[in-house]
Amino acid sequence: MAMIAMATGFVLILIGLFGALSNRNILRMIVAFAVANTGVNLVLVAVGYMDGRTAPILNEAVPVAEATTRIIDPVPQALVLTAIVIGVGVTALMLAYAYKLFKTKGTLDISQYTDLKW
Amino acid sequence: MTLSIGIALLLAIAMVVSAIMATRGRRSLGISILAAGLASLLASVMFLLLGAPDVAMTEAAIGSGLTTFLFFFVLGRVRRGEHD
Amino acid sequence: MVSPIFIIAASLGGAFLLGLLRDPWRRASYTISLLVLAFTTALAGAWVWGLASGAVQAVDILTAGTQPPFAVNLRLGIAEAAMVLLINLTGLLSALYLRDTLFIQGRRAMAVLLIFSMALSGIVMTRDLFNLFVFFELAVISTGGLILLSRDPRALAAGFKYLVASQVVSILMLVGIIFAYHATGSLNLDDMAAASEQLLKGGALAFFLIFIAVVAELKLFPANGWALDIYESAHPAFSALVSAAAGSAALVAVDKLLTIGGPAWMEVASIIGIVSFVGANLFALAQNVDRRLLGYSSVAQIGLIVFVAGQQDILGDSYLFVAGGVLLAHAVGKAGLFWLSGLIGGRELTAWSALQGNPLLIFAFASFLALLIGLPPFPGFYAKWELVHLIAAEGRLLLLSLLLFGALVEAGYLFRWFGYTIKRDRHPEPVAPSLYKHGVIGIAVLAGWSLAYLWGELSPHANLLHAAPMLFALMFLAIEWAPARLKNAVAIAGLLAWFATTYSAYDPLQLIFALIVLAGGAVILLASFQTPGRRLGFYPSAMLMFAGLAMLILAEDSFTFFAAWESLTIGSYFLILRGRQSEPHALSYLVFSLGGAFLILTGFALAAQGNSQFALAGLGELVQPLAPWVFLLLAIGFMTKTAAIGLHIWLPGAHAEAETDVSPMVSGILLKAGLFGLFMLLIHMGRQEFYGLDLTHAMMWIGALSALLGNLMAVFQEDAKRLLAYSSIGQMGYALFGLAMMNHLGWLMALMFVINHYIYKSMLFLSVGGVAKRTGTRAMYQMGGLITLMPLSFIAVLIGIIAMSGVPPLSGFGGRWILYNAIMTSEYRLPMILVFLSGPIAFLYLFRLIHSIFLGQLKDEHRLIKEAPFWLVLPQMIYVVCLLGFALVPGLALRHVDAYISNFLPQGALNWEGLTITSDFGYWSPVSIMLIVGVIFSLVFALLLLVNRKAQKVKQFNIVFSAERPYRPETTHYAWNFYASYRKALGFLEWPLFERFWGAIVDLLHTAADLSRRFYTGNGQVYAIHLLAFVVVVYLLKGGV
Amino acid sequence: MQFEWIMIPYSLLTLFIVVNYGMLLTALMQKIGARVGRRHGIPIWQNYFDLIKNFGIRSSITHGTMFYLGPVFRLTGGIGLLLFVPTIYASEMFSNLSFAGDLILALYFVFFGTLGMALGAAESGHPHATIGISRGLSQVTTAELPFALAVFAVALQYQTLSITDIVAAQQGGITNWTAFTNPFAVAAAMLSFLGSMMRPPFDVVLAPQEIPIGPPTEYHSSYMALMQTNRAIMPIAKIVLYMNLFFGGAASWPVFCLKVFLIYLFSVFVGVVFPRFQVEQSVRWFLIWAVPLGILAILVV
Amino acid sequence: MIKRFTLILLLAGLGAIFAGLMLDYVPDSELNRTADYYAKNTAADLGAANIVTAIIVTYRGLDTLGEVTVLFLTAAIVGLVLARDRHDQSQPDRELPPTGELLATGTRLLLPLILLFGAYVFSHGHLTPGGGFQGGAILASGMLLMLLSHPLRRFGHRTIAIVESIAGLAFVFIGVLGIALAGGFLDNRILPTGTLGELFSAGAIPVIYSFVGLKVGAEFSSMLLNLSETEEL
Repeated sequence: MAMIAMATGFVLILIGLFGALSNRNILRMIVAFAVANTGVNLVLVAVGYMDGRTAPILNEAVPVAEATTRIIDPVPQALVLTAIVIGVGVTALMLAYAYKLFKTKGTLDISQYTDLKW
Repeated sequence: MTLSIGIALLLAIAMVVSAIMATRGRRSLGISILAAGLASLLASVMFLLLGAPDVAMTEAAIGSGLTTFLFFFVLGRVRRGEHD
Repeated sequence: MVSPIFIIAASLGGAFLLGLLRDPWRRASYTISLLVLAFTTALAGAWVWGLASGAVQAVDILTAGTQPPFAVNLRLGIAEAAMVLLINLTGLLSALYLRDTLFIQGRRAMAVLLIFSMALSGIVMTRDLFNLFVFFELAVISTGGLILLSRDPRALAAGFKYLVASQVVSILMLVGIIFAYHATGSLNLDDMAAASEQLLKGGALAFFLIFIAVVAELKLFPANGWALDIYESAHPAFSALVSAAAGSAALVAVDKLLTIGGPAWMEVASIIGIVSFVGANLFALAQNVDRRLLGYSSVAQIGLIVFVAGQQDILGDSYLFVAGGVLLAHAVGKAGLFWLSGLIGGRELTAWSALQGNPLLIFAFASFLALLIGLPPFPGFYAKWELVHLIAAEGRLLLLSLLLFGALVEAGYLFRWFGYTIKRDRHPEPVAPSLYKHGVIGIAVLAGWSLAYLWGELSPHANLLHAAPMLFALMFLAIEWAPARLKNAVAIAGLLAWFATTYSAYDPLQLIFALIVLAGGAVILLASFQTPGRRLGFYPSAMLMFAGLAMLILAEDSFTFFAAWESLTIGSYFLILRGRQSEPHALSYLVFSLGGAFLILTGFALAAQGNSQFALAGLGELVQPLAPWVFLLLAIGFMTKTAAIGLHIWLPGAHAEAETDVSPMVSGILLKAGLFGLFMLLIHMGRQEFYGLDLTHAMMWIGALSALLGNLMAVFQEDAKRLLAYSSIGQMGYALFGLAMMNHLGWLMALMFVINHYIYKSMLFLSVGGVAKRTGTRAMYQMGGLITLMPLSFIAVLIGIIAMSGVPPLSGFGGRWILYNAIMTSEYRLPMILVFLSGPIAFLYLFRLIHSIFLGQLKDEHRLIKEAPFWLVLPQMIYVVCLLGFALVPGLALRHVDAYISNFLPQGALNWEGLTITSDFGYWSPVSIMLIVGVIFSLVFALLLLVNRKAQKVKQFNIVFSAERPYRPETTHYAWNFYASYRKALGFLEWPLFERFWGAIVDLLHTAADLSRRFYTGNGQVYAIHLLAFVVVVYLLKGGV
Repeated sequence: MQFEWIMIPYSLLTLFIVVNYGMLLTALMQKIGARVGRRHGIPIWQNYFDLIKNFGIRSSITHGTMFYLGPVFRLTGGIGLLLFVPTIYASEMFSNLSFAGDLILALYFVFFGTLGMALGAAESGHPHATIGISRGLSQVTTAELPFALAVFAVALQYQTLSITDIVAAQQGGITNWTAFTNPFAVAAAMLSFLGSMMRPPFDVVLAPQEIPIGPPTEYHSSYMALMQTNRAIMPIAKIVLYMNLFFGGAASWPVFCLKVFLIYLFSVFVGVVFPRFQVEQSVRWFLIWAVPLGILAILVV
Repeated sequence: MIKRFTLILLLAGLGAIFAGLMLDYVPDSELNRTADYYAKNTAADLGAANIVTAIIVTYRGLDTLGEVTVLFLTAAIVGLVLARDRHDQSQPDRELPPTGELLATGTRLLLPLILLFGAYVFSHGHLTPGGGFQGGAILASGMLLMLLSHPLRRFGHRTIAIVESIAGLAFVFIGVLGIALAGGFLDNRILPTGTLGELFSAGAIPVIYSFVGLKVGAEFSSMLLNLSETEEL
C-alpha cells in the first residue's frame, strides 16, 4: 500500500517535472508543478504510513494507552499539511507572476522571456 | 486488505493518467487544470486510505478545490487579455 | 537578555500590524517597519555583544514548552547571533535605502521585507530540518515579492525563473526531509548529527537530496542562471539583501547540514565551492553590466565560503574566524557595492565613472572592492591567510592553486572596473543625490573598517590597524581636504620621522633599503610640492605604499611581511592609476603583482606547515623536499616585482604612464621591494636544489636575460619614459644576476645597483618628466635642442646617463667594477655572457635619451619653453650631488654592508683601506680616477680655451647640409627610429614574445568566459534543467551516494 | 701602488712619445694603404702639418656648450685610456697612472671619449652628425662585445684584473703569450679590434660619400686639432691594451714600437682587402663570428 | 529536441535517485522515538485528541506560524503584483455575462451554512480531523461562491485585511504569552488543558486554530479576490 502510494507519488513528481520543464506555456508549467506537488505530498504521507494502524486521533476506538501500538506516525501528516499550504502559496504567487508576465509581453511562452541572459 | 490495495492500485493508475493529461501540452488548458485538480482529488482519497484524514481534507479543500479556482481565475484573465 | 524569539515574533507582529493600517498611511507603515528592523537589529546586536563578552551563554530557545526533538527549537550562539545581526542590519539599511520605493509600493512591500529578514533569521537560528524548509520557502516567496520592487520590467521574468527553480528545489528538499526523518526518527538537526552514522547508512540518499537542495539555494555555479538574472534586474537594495543576507543565511544552513554529513560531504562541499568560485569568477570576466558582474562575484564569494565550510575538518578552531572573515567581508562589500550601484545611472561598468568628483564615494568603492578581494587590512585578508596556511599544510595543493587562481581573476575584473571608474570619461548622468542612500553606504563603509579592526584584534597576529605607518597613511584620508603642499610637508616629515625613530632597529642591509625608501622617498616627494590644489587621492595611496615598504623592511614574521607586501602593492596601484593613460597598465601591474603575491603567500604557507605565525628566519630551517618549492614560489613572487623577464610586461606601461613624481617612486623605490625580498630569501635559504637544478643558477639566467632584453627593448623606444622603464627591467636584471651569483661581491654589486638605480632612475624620471611637462609630449623625436632652454635638466640627465652606463668616473662604474670582480669567482660563466652583451646596449639607449631630447635642432613650437619647475629641479640637483658623492666615496654607504654580508658569505670581501678599494683580483681608486680625469679634462679644456678664445656662437641652422641651408628643424632632426640599422640587425630579439604569451592567456580566458557564459540562455526552464543536471552530476560524482 | 708626484712628468713623457709615434704611424699606415691601391699617398709628416695648421686657424664658431666640450671629452678619453694602462712592462717610469684602476677601468673608459664626442657632434644639429653617431654607436657597441669577452677570458685565465699581473704572467717566451695560450680570446679580440679602428670594412661611420666626415662634420680649426691629436693617441692606446693582454706586453720602447706597428698593420691589411659593410651587416657579422669566439674563449679557460 | 532529450535523461537520473530511496525504504513496524513521544504524551501534556493538530499547533507551532505567514505573504504579494497593475489600467468597464438567478439565490442560502461549517471545522481541529487550514479553506469557498454570483461587486478588501491582520497578531500574541505564562513560545498551556475530547480542552489549541482558520480564510479570500477582480477596478 505504502509502496503503491510512494511509487505513484514519485511517478507524479517525474511527470510533473517533465511537464513543467518541457511545456513552454507558463500556465501549463504551473499546472505541472501542482501535479508534482501532489506527488510530493503522496510520497510524504506514504513514508509515514504503517500497515494496519489507524489515523492518529485519540477517541473511544483508540484510547491513549494503546496509542503507541495503534496509530500511524503523525509527524509526516503534520508536515504534509504544511507542505500543501506552502505549495498553494507558491502556486498562487506563480499565477500572479504569470498574469503579470502576460500583461507585459502578451505571451505566456517562457522562451520569450530571455531578455536577461549570459 | 486486498480490497484496499486494489482500490489503491486503481487510484494510482487513475492519478497517473490524469497527471499525464494535465501535463501533456496538446489538450486545452482548461482540461489540463481540471485534470490536475482531479489528480489532487484522487490523492486525497489515497490519503484517506493511508490513514491521514487531516491531510485528505486539506488536499481536497485546498490542493484540489482552491487551487483549481485560482487557475481558472488567472486563465480567465489571460483569455480576456488575449482578446484585447 | 530579551529572548531571541522576539526577533521572529517582532518581525511577524510588525508585518501583521502593517496589514491593519490603511494603504495611504505610508509614513506610519514605514516608521513601523523601520522600528521593527531597528529593534531586531538591536536585539541581535545585544546578543552578539553579550555572547562575545561572555556576559551570556549560547541559548537554546524551546517552543511549545517541550524539549527538542519533540518540538521545534532554535539556537543562538555567537556565530548565529552575528549572522542574525548581519541579516537584520542589512535589512534595516536596505529599508532605509528603499525609502522612496517603499513609499510608492506601500505597506505590503514593507511587510514582505520584514518577513524576508525574519525568514533569514529563522534559517540561521532554527535547529529543525523541516522548520528550516519552512523558513526557506518563506524566503523564496518573499524574494518573489521583493523582486517586484525593481523598476526594471525584466525583473518579473527573473522572478518567475527563480520561482521555477525553487519549486524544483523544494520538491527535492521535501522528499529528502521525509526520508531523512524516516531514517533517524527525528527532524532535529542535532539528533540527526548524532545519528549521522545511521542516517548515512539508511538515508544517505535522503541527506543527499536535502544537501543538494540547500546548496542550490545558495545559487552556486553553474546551476544559478535565475540568480544572476535577479541580481541584474532586481532593485539594488534587494540584491544587496540577497547577496549579503540571504547568502549568509543559506551558508549557515549548509554549515548545519555539514555537521550531519561529516567529512565525506565536506569534500563534496569543497569541490562544489571551489568550482563555483573559479567558474563564476571566470564568467564574470566577460561581464559588462555592473549588477550582473556583482551577481557573478556573489556566486563566487559564496562558493568560496562553501569551500571554507568544506575545509572545516582542517580549519579546526579557526573555522569561524576564517569563514566569518570571508563571509562578513563579502556581505559588507557586496551589499555596499549593490547600494552604490543604485546611485549610478547607467548599467555598463564604465558608467561608474559618474563617481568621479565624489571622493567619498570613490573611497567607499575602493573599500568595498578591497573587502571583496581580501586586501589588508580587511577581514578577508586575515581569513585568507589562515585558510591558505591550513590548506597548504594539509597538502591540498590543487585546491589551493584553484583558490588563488580564482582570487586573482576576481581581483582582475574588480580592479578593471575600478580603473574604468577612475579613468574613463565621466558618465553624463550624475550620481543620485539621495541623502538616505549616501548615508547607508557610509554606514557600510564604517562597518567594513570596523570589521577590519575587529578581525585584526581577533587574529593571532598584530593588528594591521595598529601599525604606525599604516595609521599614518590612513590619516591622510582624514586630511584630504587640506591643500596638497601642506599634505606633502606632512608626508615628508612623516617619512623622515619614521626613519629617525626606527634608525637603531636596522641592520646595515636594512638600513640601505630604509634610507632609499624613507629618505629617498622624502627627496622624491620634494617634487610633489610642485602640484597645486588638493590632489585628492594621491597622498593616501602614496603613503600606503610607503607604509607597506616601511613595514616590509622591518618585518620579522611572514605575516607582517606579506601584509606589508600587499599594502605596498595596492598603494602603488592606486598611485599608478593616477596617470593620464595608465588604466590598462595599472591593471596589468596589479594583476601581476597580486599573482606574485599569491605565490609568495603559498610559499610562506608551505613553509609554515600550518602555523600561521612564522618567523622569516625559519625559512632557513626548511629541508628537502619542501625547501626548493618554497624557494621557487617566493623567488618567482619577488621576481614579479622586479619585473624579471617573462614577468615584466606590466612594467613599461605602468612606469611610463604614471605621473611625473610617481614614476620615480615606483621605479626608484618600489622595484627595490622585490630585491629586498630576494635578499631576505637568499640570506635565509641560500642555494636550493630543485630536481638537480640549482635554482640560483636559473635566477642568474633570468637576471642576465632581463638585463639583455630589457636594455635591448629600451633601445627601440620612442617614448622617453618608456625607455627609462625598460631600462629598469635591465637594471633589475643586473641586480638579480648579482644576487644569484651567491658570492660576496655579487651581493655587494646588487646593493650597489640598488643605491645607484634609485638615484639615477629617480633623477632621470624627474628630468624627463619635467621635460615632458614643458613640451607636452613624451615622444623623443618630437623634442630636441632643449639644452639651452633646460640646462639644469640637461646636466641631470648627462650625469645620470654617465653614471648609468658605467663610464668612469661616476658611480655606475663602481657597480660594473664590482660586477666583474664578482663574476671572477662565479661558478657559472654562460649567463654572464648575456650580461656582457647587455652592457654596451645600455649605452645606446642612454645616448639616445640625451641626444634626442636635448641635442640636435630645437623645434619651432618649443622655442619659448622654460626650465622645469623649481620643485622638479631641486631633487634632481640633490641627486647630482649624491651621485658625485657616492662616486667619490662609495665606501661610506657600502663598507658596513660589505662587512654585514661577510656574515653570510665570508669569502671575497673588499679591502676599503685608504683611497683604493682592493679585491682579490683588482683594484679601484675612485678618488684618483675622478682627479685624474678631472685634471686631464681641465688641461685639455684650458688648451682649447687658449687657442679658441673667441669662438663665435652661431645659430644651429648655420650648417651646411647637402649643399643647402636647412630652414625647418624637422629636416635636420634625425631621431625617429634612431638605431634603424641596429633594429635591422637585432630587432628580432625585440619580438614581443612575452606580451603575446600573456596576451594570449588573457584572451583565452576572456573568450572562454564569453563563449561559455552563453550557457545561461535566459530561459527559465533551461535554468531548472541546469539545476537538475547539477543534482544528477553531483550524484554521479559522489558515486551514486 | 700609490700616487707620487714623479708620476706626472713620467706620464707626460709617455704621452709625448706616444703622440709622436702615433702621428707618424698613422701617416705611415695611410701611405701603405695608398700604395696597395697604387696611389702615392700622403707625406709621412703630413699629420704634423695638419695639426699645426688646424691650431693656427683663427676662424672658430661654436654651436653651444656641448659642442665646445665634445673634443675635450674626446681627447680626455684618449689620454686617460693611455695613462690608465702601463705602457712598458716592469718599468716604474712608464706604468703611468695605472694605480687608479685595473683592466675594468680601461675597458669602460673607452666610452668616455665616444660619449663626449657624440654629445658634442649632436649639438651641432647637423643631421649627418646624427646619422654618423647612430651608426657609430650601433657598431662600436657590438664590436666591443667580443673584446669584452676576450678580456674576461684573459682575466679568468690569469685570475687577475690587474694589467701588470697579466703581462707578468706572459713573460718568459713567446709561447706564454695569451695569443698562444688562449687563441680563441685573441681571435675574438682581434676581430673586435678591426671594428674599433674605424677602417674598412667597418668605416661606414665616417662614410665619406654620404657624410663629409661623419660625426665631426661641423668641427674645424682647433677642435679639429684636438681630435687629430686624439686620433694619434687613441689607436696606440688601444693597441697597448691589446699588446698587454694578448701579446706579452712590451718590456722596452723598441719592442713596443714593433708590436704596435704590427698590430696596427693587421687592421690596415684587412682594410685594404675587404669592401665596406653596412652597419647592420657589421653588427650581424660581429655577433655571428666574433662573439661566439669570445664565448668559446670564456668556456675553455 | 535536445532540451527534451536532456530533460528525459536527467529525469531518468532523478528517477534512479528516487528508485534508490524506494528500494532502501523499510516501513517502520513501530513508532519511532518522536512519534512514540507524541502518541504517549500528547493527551496528557496538551489534552488534544487529534495528535496531528497537536503537532501542528503546538509542537511544530513555529512551522504553522511560518505557514500562515506564507499565505500572508502570498496574499500580500499577489495584491502587490495586481495592485501595481491597477494603477496603469484605464480600461473602461466591460460587461460580463450576468450570473444566473439560481446561483445568486443559492449563494444567499448557502453562505451562512458554509461559514458556520468552516467555523466548526477549525474550532474542532483538536478533536476531529480538520482544523484551521481546512476550515479556512471552507470559509474562503464561501467567498468564492459570492464572487461567482456577484462578479462585479466590490468586496471589502479592508475588512478582509483587518481580519487577517488581527488574527495574525493574535497568533503571535498568544505565542508570546506562552513565554510569559507557560513553557515557551507557542506553548498552548496558557489555558487549562481540560478534559480530553471536549471542545474546550487542549489549552489554547482551539483558540490558535481558530485564529489560524480566520487568517487562512481571509488570506485565501484576498488571493481569490485579487486574482478574480477584473480590470475594471
